[in-house]
Amino acid sequence: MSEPIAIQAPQPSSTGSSRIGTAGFAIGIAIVALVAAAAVVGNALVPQDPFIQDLGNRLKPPFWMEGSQAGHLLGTDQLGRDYLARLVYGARISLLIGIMTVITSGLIGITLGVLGGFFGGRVDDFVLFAITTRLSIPVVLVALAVVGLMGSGLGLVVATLGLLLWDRFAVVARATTMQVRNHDYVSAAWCAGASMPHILIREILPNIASHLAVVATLEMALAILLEAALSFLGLGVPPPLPSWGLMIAEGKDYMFFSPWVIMIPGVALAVLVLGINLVGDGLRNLLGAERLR
Amino acid sequence: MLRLIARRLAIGVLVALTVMTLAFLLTRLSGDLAVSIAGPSATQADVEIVRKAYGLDRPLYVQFFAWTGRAMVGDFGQSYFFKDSVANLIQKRLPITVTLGLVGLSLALVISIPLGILAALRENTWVDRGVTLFTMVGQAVPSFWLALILMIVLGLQLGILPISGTGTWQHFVMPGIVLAFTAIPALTRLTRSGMIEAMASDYIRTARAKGLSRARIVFKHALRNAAIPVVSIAAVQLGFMLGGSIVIETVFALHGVGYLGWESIAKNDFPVVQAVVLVLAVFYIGLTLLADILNALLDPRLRTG
Amino acid sequence: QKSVDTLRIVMRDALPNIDPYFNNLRTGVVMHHQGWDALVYRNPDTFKLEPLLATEWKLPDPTTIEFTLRPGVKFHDGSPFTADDVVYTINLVADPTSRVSTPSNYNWIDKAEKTGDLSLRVTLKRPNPAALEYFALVLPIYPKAYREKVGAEGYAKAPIGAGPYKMTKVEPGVSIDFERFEDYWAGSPKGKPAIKKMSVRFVPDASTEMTELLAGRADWIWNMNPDQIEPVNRMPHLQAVRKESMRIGFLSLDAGGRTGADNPLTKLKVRQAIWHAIDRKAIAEKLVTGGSRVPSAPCFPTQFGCDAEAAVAYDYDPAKAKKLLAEAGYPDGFDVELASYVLPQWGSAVQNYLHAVGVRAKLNQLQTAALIQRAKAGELRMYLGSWGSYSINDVSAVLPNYFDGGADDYARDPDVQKWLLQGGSSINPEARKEAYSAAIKKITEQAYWAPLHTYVTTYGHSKQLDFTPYPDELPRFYLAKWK
Amino acid sequence: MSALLEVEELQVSFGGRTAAVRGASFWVEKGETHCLVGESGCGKSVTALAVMSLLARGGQRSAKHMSFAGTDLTSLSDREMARLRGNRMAMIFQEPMTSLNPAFTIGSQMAEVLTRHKGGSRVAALDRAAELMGRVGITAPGMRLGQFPHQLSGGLRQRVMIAMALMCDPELLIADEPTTALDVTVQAQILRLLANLKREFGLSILLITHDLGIVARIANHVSVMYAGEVVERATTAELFRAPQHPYTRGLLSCVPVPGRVQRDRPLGSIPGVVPAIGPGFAGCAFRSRCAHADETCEHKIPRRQAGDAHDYLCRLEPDWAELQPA
Amino acid sequence: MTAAIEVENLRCEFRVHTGLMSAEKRVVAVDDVTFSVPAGSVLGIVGESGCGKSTLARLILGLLKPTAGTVLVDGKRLFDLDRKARARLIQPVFQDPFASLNPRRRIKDIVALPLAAQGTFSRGEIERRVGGILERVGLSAAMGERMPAQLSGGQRQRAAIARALVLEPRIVICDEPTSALDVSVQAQILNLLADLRRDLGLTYLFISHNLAVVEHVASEVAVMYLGRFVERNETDALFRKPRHPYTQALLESVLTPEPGKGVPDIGLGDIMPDPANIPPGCRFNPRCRIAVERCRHEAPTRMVRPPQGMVECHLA
Ligand SMILES: Nc1ncnc2c1ncn2[C@@H]1O[C@H](COP(=O)(O)OP(=O)(O)OP(=O)(O)O)[C@@H](O)[C@H]1O
Ligand SMILES: Nc1ncnc2c1ncn2[C@@H]1O[C@H](COP(=O)(O)OP(=O)(O)OP(=O)(O)O)[C@@H](O)[C@H]1O
Ligand SMILES: [Mg+2]
Ligand SMILES: [Mg+2]
Ligand code: NI
Repeated sequence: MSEPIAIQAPQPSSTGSSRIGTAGFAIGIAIVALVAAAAVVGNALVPQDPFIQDLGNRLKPPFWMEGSQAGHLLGTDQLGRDYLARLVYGARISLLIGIMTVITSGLIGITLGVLGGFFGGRVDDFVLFAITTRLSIPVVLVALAVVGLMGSGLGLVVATLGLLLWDRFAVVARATTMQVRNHDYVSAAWCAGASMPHILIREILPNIASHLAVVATLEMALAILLEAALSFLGLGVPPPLPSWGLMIAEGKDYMFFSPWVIMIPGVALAVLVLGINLVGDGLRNLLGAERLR
Repeated sequence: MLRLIARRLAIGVLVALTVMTLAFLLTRLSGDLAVSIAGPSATQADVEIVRKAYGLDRPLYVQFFAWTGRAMVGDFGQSYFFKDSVANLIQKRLPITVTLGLVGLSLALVISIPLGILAALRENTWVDRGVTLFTMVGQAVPSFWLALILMIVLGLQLGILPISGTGTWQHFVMPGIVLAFTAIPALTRLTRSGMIEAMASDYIRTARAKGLSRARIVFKHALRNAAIPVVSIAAVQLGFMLGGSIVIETVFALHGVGYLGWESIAKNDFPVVQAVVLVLAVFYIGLTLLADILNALLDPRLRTG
Repeated sequence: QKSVDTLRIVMRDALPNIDPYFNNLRTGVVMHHQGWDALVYRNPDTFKLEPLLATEWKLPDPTTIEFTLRPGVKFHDGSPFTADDVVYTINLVADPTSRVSTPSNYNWIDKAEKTGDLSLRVTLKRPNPAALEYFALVLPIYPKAYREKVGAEGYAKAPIGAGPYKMTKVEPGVSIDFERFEDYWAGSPKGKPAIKKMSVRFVPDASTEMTELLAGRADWIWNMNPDQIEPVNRMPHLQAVRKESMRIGFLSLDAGGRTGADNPLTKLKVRQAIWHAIDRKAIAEKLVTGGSRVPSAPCFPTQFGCDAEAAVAYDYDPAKAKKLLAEAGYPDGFDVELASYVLPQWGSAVQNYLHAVGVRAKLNQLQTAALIQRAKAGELRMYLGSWGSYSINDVSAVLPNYFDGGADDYARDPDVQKWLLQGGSSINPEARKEAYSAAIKKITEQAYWAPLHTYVTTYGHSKQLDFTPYPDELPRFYLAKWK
Repeated sequence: MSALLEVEELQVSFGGRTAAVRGASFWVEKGETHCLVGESGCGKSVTALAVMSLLARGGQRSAKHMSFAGTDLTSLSDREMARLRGNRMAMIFQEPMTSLNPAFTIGSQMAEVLTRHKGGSRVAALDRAAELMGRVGITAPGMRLGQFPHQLSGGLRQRVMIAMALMCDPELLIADEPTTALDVTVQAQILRLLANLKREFGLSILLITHDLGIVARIANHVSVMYAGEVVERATTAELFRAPQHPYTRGLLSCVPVPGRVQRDRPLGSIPGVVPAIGPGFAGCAFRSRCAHADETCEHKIPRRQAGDAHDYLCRLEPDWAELQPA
Repeated sequence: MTAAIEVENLRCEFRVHTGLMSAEKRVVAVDDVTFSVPAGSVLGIVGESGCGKSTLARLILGLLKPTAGTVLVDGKRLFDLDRKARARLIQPVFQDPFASLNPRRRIKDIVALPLAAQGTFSRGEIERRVGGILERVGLSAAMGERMPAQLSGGQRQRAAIARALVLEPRIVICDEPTSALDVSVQAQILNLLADLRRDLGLTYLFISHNLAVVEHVASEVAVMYLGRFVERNETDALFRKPRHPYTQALLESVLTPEPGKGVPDIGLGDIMPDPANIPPGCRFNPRCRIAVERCRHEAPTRMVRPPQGMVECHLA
């Protein structure tokens, strides 16, 4: 038997892990909040315009290096545009891509996964087939092809990633739904005469939501990285929009002699993704979804 | 058993067919293929010539069936850009990508399994935290960026590794490391959680109650069980690596299928794009099947009823 | 690498097919000049045409050329070079169904006929004053017997020519290995190569290519970002050089009103204001650098017919520009889109100068192909581009492209069209000169199409290498040697 | 006292927060079956694991005195303890389904106990395993040795566990609810087997259960646990004849006895649930559910003697039920 | 008098994959089960783990479609009714009080679900009824505001019972309602169920593997073995005089708290029943002490002796 000795709220498995977990979680939230703040109000605070070029002031190093210039905290890029302003503007693009992709892919994946997991049989066969097919499609290549064929643009990148990255949502939603479906409370709701939408939305969804939240953070991080990779290859966000991946791509010609042009956006990208992953990890610990990959 | 494998194969073929259809439709996204092939300086007459020459004047379904039919027997047509048969091209370039994938996977396994075990055994200590942080950072670092940094540090400043190309085994080290980095976080975490789960399991308690030595408990009893998912995921991971090596191949000038795909996209070389998508998909399907079989071999619960 | 007598070349534009007629890349032209010989040689210093595989040629009438071929020349496989090979090559590429990659280079040829073992006659569809330039630059000769034996595909994999280097290994799109052809005919103006082996590798990424050079794993690269010249020169083992090329940067203005009949650029004074507004000299000397010049006529100065005297000069004079604008009815300037595919910093420089006089240009950086498409569709009021004339030293390789009334013509001037037609269909140099001068005068007077600066090709190579660049953007490795 | 296993004032806590065992004392004589009974979560398993030094990470134990055959268990190193485990003291667990390693054959899992502690060849160890499997009533042991755990039913697995525990002829067998997960018919078989083994091998058994039926049938001595304490100790006969602690009495009245059920009358029951015991808790842990509790129960409770080997933890005098009927 | 539940020749099969390398198996979980439960009585079902008790319960609840056979609830064919109507007739109480309450909803809402699903009750009415039933099962109104995780197992099971009864159904299917609970709590729940039945005139199908518990609540008991009812009788009669050797073994293996009696030898051998591999003849024969040759080949027929008794054994 496994009844707890007393009535108490479920607690994390051991004290140590929860402390680390919460510290990471807090750091993650701080990072994401900071980037979000930068995305929303950053360009109002940074006096420079991310698009204005100043050929006289090209490739000025950031403030901690010799030869830096007062007005440009993080220096300037190869066209003399203020790097801080571009970085801050890039945050907006990254977050926008991350969030929109998660929304699109989440809608597709969760719908498919929940339906397949709940109804089983033919429906599930179809969902499984869709997942397998999706998994066997090489994402980067197809995303590149779509963007390459239809012309680059922010909206198209979001749509493409959203349509491609739903697999993990579907897999997790399906697996957890299958577990939850076998719980007696679902049977009980069925026996109580509850309608199908009620069962799916009120009984199943809330109980798989924690797992899905973790997936959402993973997918968001992945989408941001993928956009950066596409932009790096020149088929993502079109210039002069300062996507971080594009900033690295544009800066790599200068990386030998002005290394900060790739260091700054690279670190920013890594820190944001790290922050999102930390949030995901924290969620996983908090919600006890450790078994998820 | 044979029936099940046959069933899986049938599903695999079905998936491949679907991917084929999607790949075909994908390349029609741009609208009029003939206009793209003819290039920007072509006249309307040129476009018409191209349309005829490439058979693009036939109804879509005819083109589709013609292509599928030939693709089934390994004939993917002629590359517009390379003026060579696509099958030839892929055959020449696949070994590079596969080598890269295998190097990446081996590196990933060699690094992630010990790390995962270490973290699991020292759960919640600074070692574990360090490993977790490492995997998280590894997950967060964009691979193209890591590639550039490695190139500068290992190739340029230290000068210990060749920078690009495929001449020797050393050429595969840097791309292998970058590629491994894409798989290490997942594999490490999987090993770690598998080990933690195994170490907390009833049968490990039994093993301890039997008075076995710690090494035997960890490396025989726990690892064997923790390794089962890792090993089977590894095959699938390889599939992802093959599909995800485009950026790495581009940066390191490895002329593998990933780069071929990217080049073909840039050059509107549709027969190659279609074929590369299809080949990567088939690879992935084959590897998942392999993963299932591996899994069954490793896990006695799946091997016998 | 001097130690193993191998020149390691890294280039970005991968060559999918080394067969000279089945790729349309500059890399391809560069390669076939190492491995193949053409009938005619153009001296890179003087731009004079000299004998190569043909010892002499005659032009009995405007549409006929008769060649006499050099005896005793061998292809790489040892087979002798004869008129059959030349006839085969010319007839093959002139055939519109042969699917060569740049048909416009050959569509003026009608056919070639053998007139002897070492002589032939080529008939043209129409007179082409630059015909011999084409023979020199883009008409390498195939070995007939070998190519017919192995077929087009086989030939692309193991090509054979009669040039100073032979191809030892070809991996399409990946690498090409060359080795000195020991039986290369003596006395060729190309000379016998000093370096024994040459390996060409294609690395798509510019920064990877640069790393290879910096790490000493490549001996020669080109077309690097000009911003890197100075730091590369600071490296002890490297050298970066620049050579002005025939390519010129230009600003196209919609004088013909293709984007709208009432647009400001249709007004002469506005166009003149723009010519006056841009400090072209500063752009050439401060931004492009490396010896870049401002061409006064809309063509490269050495080109035949590029008559600088005939051109009207516009000095940098913002005040005058403002005045002209006011006179044209735009005292407050106007807004306009400025599309560009040239280096962004150049584009924004032009943008800045225009802003200074009140022309509020919005810079729109586009991919080359995308811009060209829009330009041909007549959608661009103002754009920045570049033109390399296929390295052909004759204005007929540049002016007709932008003033013949075709898709790229934003001037739509019937006079200019007429003069260009005259210059293009005559083979009398004087008559041609006259026609072109008239055209140049009208073009500059009307300020249709502003040449901004000449281009400068950048090369980076090992200090051990003695390499001379030439203005025709054709690196000649057979002339290079180790120091 | 010359008991085989002596445990005095055992305390176990997890991360300083939960006091799982709060001063439990009991002893197991040579050759007897001692039962530890109590409600779920009262600390039975933790006690057994503490004795075997098998507590999960984060569990801390301390004891005034804890010895096995004269050896002080609290001062043994991990290595020395490991040498004892599986060799002289063995343990079997509640969940036969998960207690065997799914990745190895029965044979290899059994053989390694013997080779680890006694050395010898694998073949000899397998022979011994086969022999013991026969002894615990497994037919065709040769075949079973080559099988994997998932191919065996729960009852068989529990028998394998028992056989494995016996590989080195231990002196003490600790069995933590060995039959809870099994069907009644199988339970009877396993218990019978344990009883027989005790007789044949002179084995001492510490049996943990929450089923008073089992206690009654096979125990010599019983310790009743409640919320981390041993609240009553007695010989089996004595306990069932004259239970003293109100909790023991309540427990006995809850159990429906087949054939003796009065269907129209409600079953006896103990109201409430086991309380959460934090650090610093004093007094009787049962007082919140006890009909006889008064304010003195909040203070330290005396341990009272009710006979030779019968004591209990309560303010009430022995035979209080007769003195003041509930 | 119409029976509350009438089951005829009910059969349920599952197809299961056990692994990639092994073929699909067919598990017969419920095999030709026929019985009826008169209104107001309690049928107890006992049997070993995996013998098909829960499957039978799910079939009767309409959670599973039978492979063959019919289920009549209150004289109506279950599958002819819509789920709202079914809900008013028959409700379940499940084994695991942790899994049977949605952890993300308040107790009040969980209990109110059957009412809300009917769609015919006003808010006030729902509130009133939920308050009433919570009180009836011994939970305070404050408990209604809590989440399931904040309740003990016994309290949760009370909440589950409240949910089952809030629509005032005629029949309640209890699938091992106390086997996850401790003895002391088990007694509380059993008493509650008995009270409710008496007060509300309910019919129970009561599943358990604990014979003593079944004896306490059931008026009639059926013994299940490998998907079949092997014996059925009035509770007293069955416990007094079991006729099937399996029933006998079951009864013998119950350990009453009587010191000194020792553990009985029931002699069933170590062959375990496997629903995927049912032996020919009498399905109990491999474990049967008294099996004869005939038992190995010939399945025994159902012998019904009035008034209620039924047994499937050649030798009974
Ligand atoms: N690893 C652990 N970490 C924290 N608390 C634990 C741990 N193991 C046990 N506990 C706590 O110790 C107390 C006693 O648990 P124990 O397992 O000994 O109970 P039990 O009497 O064996 O119950 P059951 O009959 O359910 O097996 C419980 O409150 C439990 O929550
Ligand atoms: N959904 C299912 N798919 C496949 N097999 C099933 C399914 N549900 C039950 N079974 C099988 O049917 C048989 C009967 O299961 P059931 O749950 O009815 O047994 P039970 O008597 O309730 O057992 P327990 O006492 O353990 O609850 C078992 O062998 C089980 O494995
Ligand atoms: Mg326990
Ligand atoms: Mg059940
Ligand atoms: Ni228990």
